[in-house]
Amino acid sequence: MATHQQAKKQRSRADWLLLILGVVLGSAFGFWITPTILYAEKPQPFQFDHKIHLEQVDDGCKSCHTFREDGSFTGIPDIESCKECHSADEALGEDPAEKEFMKYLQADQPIPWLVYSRQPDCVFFSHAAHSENAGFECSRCHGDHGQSTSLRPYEYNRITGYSRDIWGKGPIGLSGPPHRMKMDDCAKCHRENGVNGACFVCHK
Amino acid sequence: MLPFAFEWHWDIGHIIFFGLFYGVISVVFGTLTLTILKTILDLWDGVIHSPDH
Amino acid sequence: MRRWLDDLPKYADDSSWWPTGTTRCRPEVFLLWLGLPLTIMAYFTVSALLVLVLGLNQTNMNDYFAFGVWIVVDLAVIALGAGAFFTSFLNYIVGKTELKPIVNAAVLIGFICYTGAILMLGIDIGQPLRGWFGFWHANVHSMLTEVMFCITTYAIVLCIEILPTVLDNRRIGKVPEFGTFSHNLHTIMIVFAAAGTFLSFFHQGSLGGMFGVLYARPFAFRGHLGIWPMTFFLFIMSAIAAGPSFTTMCVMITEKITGKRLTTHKVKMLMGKISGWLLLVYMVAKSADTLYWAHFNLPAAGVTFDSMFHQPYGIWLMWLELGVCGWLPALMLLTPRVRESYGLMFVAMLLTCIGVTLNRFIFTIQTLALPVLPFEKFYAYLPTWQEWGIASLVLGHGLLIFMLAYRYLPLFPQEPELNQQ
Amino acid sequence: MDWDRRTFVKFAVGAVIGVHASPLIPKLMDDSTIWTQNWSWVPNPEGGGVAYARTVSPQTGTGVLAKIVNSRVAGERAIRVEGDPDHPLSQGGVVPADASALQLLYNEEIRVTSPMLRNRKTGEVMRITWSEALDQLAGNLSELAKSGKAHQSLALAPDPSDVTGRILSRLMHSLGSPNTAYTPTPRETMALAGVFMMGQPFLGFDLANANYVVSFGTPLLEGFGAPVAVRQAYAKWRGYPKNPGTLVQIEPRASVTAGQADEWLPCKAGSEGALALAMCRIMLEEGIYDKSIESAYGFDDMKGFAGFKSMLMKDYDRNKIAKMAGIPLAKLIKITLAFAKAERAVAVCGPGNSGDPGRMYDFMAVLALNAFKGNLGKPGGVLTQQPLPLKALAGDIADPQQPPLAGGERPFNVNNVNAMAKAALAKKPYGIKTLILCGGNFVFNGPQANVMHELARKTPFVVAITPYLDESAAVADLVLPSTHWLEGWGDSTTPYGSPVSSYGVHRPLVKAVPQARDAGDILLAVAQRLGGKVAEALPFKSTEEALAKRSEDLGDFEELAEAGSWVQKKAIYGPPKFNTPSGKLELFSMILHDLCVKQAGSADVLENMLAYLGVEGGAKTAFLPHWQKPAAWGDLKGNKLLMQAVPSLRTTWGGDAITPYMVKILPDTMLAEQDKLVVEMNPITAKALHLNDGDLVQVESEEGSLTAKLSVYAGAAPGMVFVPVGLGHEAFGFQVAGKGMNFNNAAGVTSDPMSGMPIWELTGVTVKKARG
Amino acid sequence: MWRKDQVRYGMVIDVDKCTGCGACSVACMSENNVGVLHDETDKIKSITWLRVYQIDNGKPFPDTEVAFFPRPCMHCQGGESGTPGQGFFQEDTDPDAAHTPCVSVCPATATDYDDATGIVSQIPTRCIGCRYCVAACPYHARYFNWYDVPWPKGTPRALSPFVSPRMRGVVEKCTFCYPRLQQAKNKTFLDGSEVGEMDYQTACTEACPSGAITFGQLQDPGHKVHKLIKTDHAFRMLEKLGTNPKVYYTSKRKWVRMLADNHLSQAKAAKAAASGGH
Repeated sequence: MATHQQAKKQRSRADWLLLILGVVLGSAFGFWITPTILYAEKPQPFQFDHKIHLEQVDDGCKSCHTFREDGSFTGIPDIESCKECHSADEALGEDPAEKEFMKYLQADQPIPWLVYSRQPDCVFFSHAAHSENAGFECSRCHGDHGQSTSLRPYEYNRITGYSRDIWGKGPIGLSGPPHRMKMDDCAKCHRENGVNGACFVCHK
Repeated sequence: MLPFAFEWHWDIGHIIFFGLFYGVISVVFGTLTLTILKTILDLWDGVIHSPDH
Repeated sequence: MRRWLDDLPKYADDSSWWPTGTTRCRPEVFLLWLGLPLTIMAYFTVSALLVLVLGLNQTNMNDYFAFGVWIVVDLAVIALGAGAFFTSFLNYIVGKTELKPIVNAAVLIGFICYTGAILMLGIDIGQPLRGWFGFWHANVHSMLTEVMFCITTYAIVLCIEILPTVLDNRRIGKVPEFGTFSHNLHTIMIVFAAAGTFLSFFHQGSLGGMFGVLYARPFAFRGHLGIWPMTFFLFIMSAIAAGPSFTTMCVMITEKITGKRLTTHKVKMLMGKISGWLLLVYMVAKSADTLYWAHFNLPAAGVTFDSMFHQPYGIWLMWLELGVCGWLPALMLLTPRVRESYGLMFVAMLLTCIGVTLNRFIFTIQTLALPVLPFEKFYAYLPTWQEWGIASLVLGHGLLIFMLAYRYLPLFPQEPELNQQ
Repeated sequence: MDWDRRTFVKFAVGAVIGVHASPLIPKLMDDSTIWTQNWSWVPNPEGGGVAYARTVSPQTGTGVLAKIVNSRVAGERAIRVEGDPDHPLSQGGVVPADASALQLLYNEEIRVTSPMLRNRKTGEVMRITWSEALDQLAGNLSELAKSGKAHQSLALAPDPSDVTGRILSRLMHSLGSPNTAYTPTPRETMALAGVFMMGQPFLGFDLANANYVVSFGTPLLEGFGAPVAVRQAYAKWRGYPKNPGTLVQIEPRASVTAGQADEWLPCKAGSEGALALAMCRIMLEEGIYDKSIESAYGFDDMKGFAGFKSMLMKDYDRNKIAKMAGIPLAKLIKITLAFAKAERAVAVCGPGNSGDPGRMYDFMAVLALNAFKGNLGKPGGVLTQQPLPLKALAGDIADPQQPPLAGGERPFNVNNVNAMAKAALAKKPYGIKTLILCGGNFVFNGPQANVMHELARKTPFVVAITPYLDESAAVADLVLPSTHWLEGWGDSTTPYGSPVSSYGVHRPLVKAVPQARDAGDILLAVAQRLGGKVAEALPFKSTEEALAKRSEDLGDFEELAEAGSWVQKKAIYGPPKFNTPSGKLELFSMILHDLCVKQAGSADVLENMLAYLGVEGGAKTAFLPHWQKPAAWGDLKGNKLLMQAVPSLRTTWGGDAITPYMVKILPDTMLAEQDKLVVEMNPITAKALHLNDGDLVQVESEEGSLTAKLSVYAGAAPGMVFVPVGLGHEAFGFQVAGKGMNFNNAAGVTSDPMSGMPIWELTGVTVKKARG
Repeated sequence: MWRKDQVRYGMVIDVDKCTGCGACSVACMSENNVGVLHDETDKIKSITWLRVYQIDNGKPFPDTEVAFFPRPCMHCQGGESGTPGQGFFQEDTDPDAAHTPCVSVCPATATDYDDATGIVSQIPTRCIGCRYCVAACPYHARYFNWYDVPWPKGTPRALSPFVSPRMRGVVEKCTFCYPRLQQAKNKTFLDGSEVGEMDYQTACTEACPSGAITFGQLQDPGHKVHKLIKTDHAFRMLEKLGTNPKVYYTSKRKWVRMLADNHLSQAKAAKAAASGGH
């Protein structure tokens, strides 16, 4: 039933090491290529310094990122809000970004900001529920974005079109807010706080 | 499918269903892995079988 | 160039791959035969592309007939493929080693049926790319979840079960890794047979449960035993009754086409007997269930037995299923003289298989055709050519796999012995 | 170590396992799945702040709220039209046409996006600038005027009472053309009947306060008057545990109204007026009528003329009429008694099911019945509306010298677009050179669509001022994009039948087509270009300015525009003021009599004239409320059937086209098998004609024919065929075009006896199996 | 009938007031971004979250009567326990356990029964399109997207940002305008008020010109629906099946009430009894 050959045996053992080498190299390749082929970068229209702005206002983030009367959240302020401090006639500083900004101001055009934390269309997210009702700090989900002095490039997934901030920076997509804003992260917090877990609470 | 998925509840339904599922999966893949390992060991030791014998 | 052409017969000569001690037709004849499944597969491919690219509007399914011919075929082939698990169960676990000569074929047919069904289900769902949600975000209360988990897992088990037969090919088996692996698998096969039996048992049942739990559909809804509706058990019983019949039928058809004897008639008779007894038990249960349904379930829903049948899905379908394709083959298969006759046994087995297919058709299509709202209309359903194309996948890929397997794999251990000249 | 095939295979297998151990495969799988959740071809509407703006839909005169989203990037857009809870005619309710108006507003495939010039020979369409377009139109009109042929132009608009209608009429008049016509409405018929009997043109029904309502063929629930208000009144008649109000419907088909009514009297189509008079007679005989009617002018015999009472006693025997109308006498008596005894009963007349303006003598008969009940000016009865305090746009304009195309032979002015079109086609008294289609899509809505189409085809220069690439735009040489009512300025006046008067102003809320201009603005710009008398007659820069002038007496214009509407505060209860020569209610109309006599000149001629006007029975009854046999009854020879339309709020009557959502919710008893019109017939009639349910049939009238699928319906009167109206557009995009056929292509339009209004309630048709 | 301590949103539709105009249906579609296909006459492929069925009493001329059944999703709670012979479905012994026909069958948890509102959800982005729920629903309230919606150029501008448009290959259905509840709640978070009865009304309820639809919390005695469902003219569709729906109808007409459920077996039994008497 069994045959026994020394040469064959020798070769066989070396072969198995090769298989393991294959596993290691294949896996390394996979880890390296995943973010490279999946994500692309887009520049923001111009630079923006959250920190400087935050220092100028009284009411923190809510000075510009306001709620409407009906409880909905404005998100990124419109150009009218900018005009409350900035004038179309005269720049306030010397920053080249401001020159760019002046163009929009003068043309009265909305600035095509790319939103890092833009959730898919099927998501209903109530800022009022989180920041007003539950009293969360903005930074709980958005991190120290408000303290940043410049805007990092906006990365998006080539296949899905969503911002990379949603799936997370790491190659295997673990972690949680502010580094990741997936459904699992919403669910985790909801579950911990005993919030109703029905689908419609977060989906529309 | 995994306990940290949103839909997971530690209720009797999940425990039975996934208990059985993971049980079967473990048995099947466990046995398969064992067989593969045994084959590798057999070959390492030079024990070779072929169907015609 | 010239030499290459001259050498062609040498290249094409695949006789060293044939199972030991058997002969097969010439390669060019075989190629000709392959044309049939390949044509069917081409038809399938065109249909599948249309459905995947343009959507399910390519079918005649609609919000009434949410399930169509695909589900019917899925349910039917899964029932008919039950021969695999039940023969393995009898062979490996009960220890009925008389079935050994047919178990390889049974497993292969199971493999064909299950892989075909899974492929078709992948096309049937509206968002195939999201199919894995059924696993990842599983709802454990859904019978369909159970079906998805069990079918997939069982398909894996079937792959493992079929593996030794593939590795036992005369040439492949000579590779020391494969030969040894195959040998080791053989020795542990009982574990896989047990796992397969467990999984099959549950998904055959949950396929029945899928309809039996539809409590807002009086035609399908059945009373419960534990957490399972009666259809759960009825589907298991009908599947294990029809499975052996279907396996034997396939073997018989192969014998007729190849002109070779592949198993002894005794093995077939045993399969027939098993099928017959199981069918009898099933028919008793099914008849009792039907009576209970007609007398208790339906009146509770405010409907009557007569109101369940509209042409073209008239009451004739029920008589055909229960009588001609139910009781009749059961009694036939239990008659030794019928089993002794090659032709009569074939007819009885064919009726059995038709019966179980009809049962799946009735549960799928007729359930949906019946309006539950009193003021709703009754609709009928006819599949489009695209739907037929995809439904024919099982036939195409089944033929292809079976032809290749028959040619190259030692499916029938008795063949060399029975065909010695 | 040797590298052979087997070693390489092992390495490759290892690599495959390795790749699978990395996140690559699951990530690709996950992302391809997320891709299916964010397909680029599925729209992704941008959010923003929500605001509501009040306005009034000119289609229904009902107040609505436009829900407007202001997105940071996409800007303002309307996402919904809802009912206005604060508008008395809406109270939050809305009809399908208004609720889906945005589907027409925003559909760039069906909107006219810039002025266009069409080459008639080649069919080629050229986009031109506004200034070129206005020059074209002004040039054409001024040429006509210069050559003394100003009268050879005809302008059509949907509404004579709205600002666009007023501007158009002034433009044409000052240019020298007497030919302006409008979509005929029951408001005009009611005004005639009201003036002749009460000296009051603005009458309405206090449905909300009535508890017994008898409707004479009026499709109350299918889109009558202000449809939302009528429904709210209807809802008041329904309650728990007993219905506070009773609805009696008299009509030949188990329509929505008849099917929902407490009593349905399936009368022979066209006999409704006779039934109203038979009810008067029963009340008279039973002595259960309001005694003050006895003092009405013409109740008793007068010198030379028989009175109303004598006429009733002579012609309206209960047995005879019940038999003629095909109604069981007992039921008629039961209804009459209940009507007479009810606390607040009202009899309603109005447009027929086919949407025509109604028969004037029927209206008079119903008014007489209401007078017999004594409900004039009472809660739940017939009320006079406060006339809308609107100002004329400017001083009077001298009448053009030439007589109008049609209607000049009548004793009073009448708006008969069909007669005008036919006269123009026959060149009697003259043909036309220029046709201005200012909204209303007359080429589709007709009333006789094929006549309008022929007229457009034969007129040398056709202008369509329309928001849509509709059937009228398709035949026009010059197409000018006007605004949708959510985009521009305009107004609307009291809907038919309303107990209180109302005025609605709509203003630009959103912009869907940047090039579109208000129809009024277009006409004003043309007037400016024409200069002289015309420019003087229209001293406004914009429709907005004209509206401000028009509504001066309604308070601050900006407030009015913001509020969207002005509605008469309180209904006028109390004895009505009769502005008749006798100062009383006139059952014998002296106004009508005098007008006729004046026109005729002598008694002999009077009889001839009445005969010419189609009034049967001559002067003996011509000035009394009486019943005229419908002209279509005369057609019923052989196996002819009477065709009547099936109106529905899921389709439209004139005005804007049916919207995609309305098409979507059409039942398969109106539209089937993707594009087939469905007509209804009683099973007995179908059997007699050897037709089966589902057959494809040909419905043929003298005017045209329809191919349709037959639906056998037990609720349809025998001897008739019922055809949905408002379907069969050739324009309006893939969701609307080509679905069904246009009822108005087969409707036979005749002139109402005496009033001369176009009517098309009933048409004699043959129905046979369609070949093929 | 409904536990006092559980919020259960429900609807009462007065069939006698309904005039079948379709305003509710259209308002629903414009609220929820429902599309229009090339052919909408094929009703079994056409998506109408709120479909208005026209029914008649089946009598010949001139006794024909007509009524309309607007049919949204019934938001069944299911699990209404019955005794053998009376109820059809007797699975749950716990009367509060939700056993919605469509929810329990979904393999991918794309639909659930919200215990805080009693509303049955449907999440199209989770749906794999197996259509098992469509088969499970006896009211035909669930619709599959057989086609990608062909939005004519420009019309996406009229889409509501509060409801996500669906892609082909998924199931959708009436949500009782849940996003409206979300908007109403948003406001309460800011001003600390409560969501009142009139703060959360569905699009169909608002649009109905004859006020035939009433919406509110079934269990709350202060809400109109609570009183309406107690009248003896109130009924639900297919009550015998034990789906325990939260949409009620009222009608004074007996034939309308009869048409809401199957009574064939009783009719047959009555006939048998009648003929047996002779």
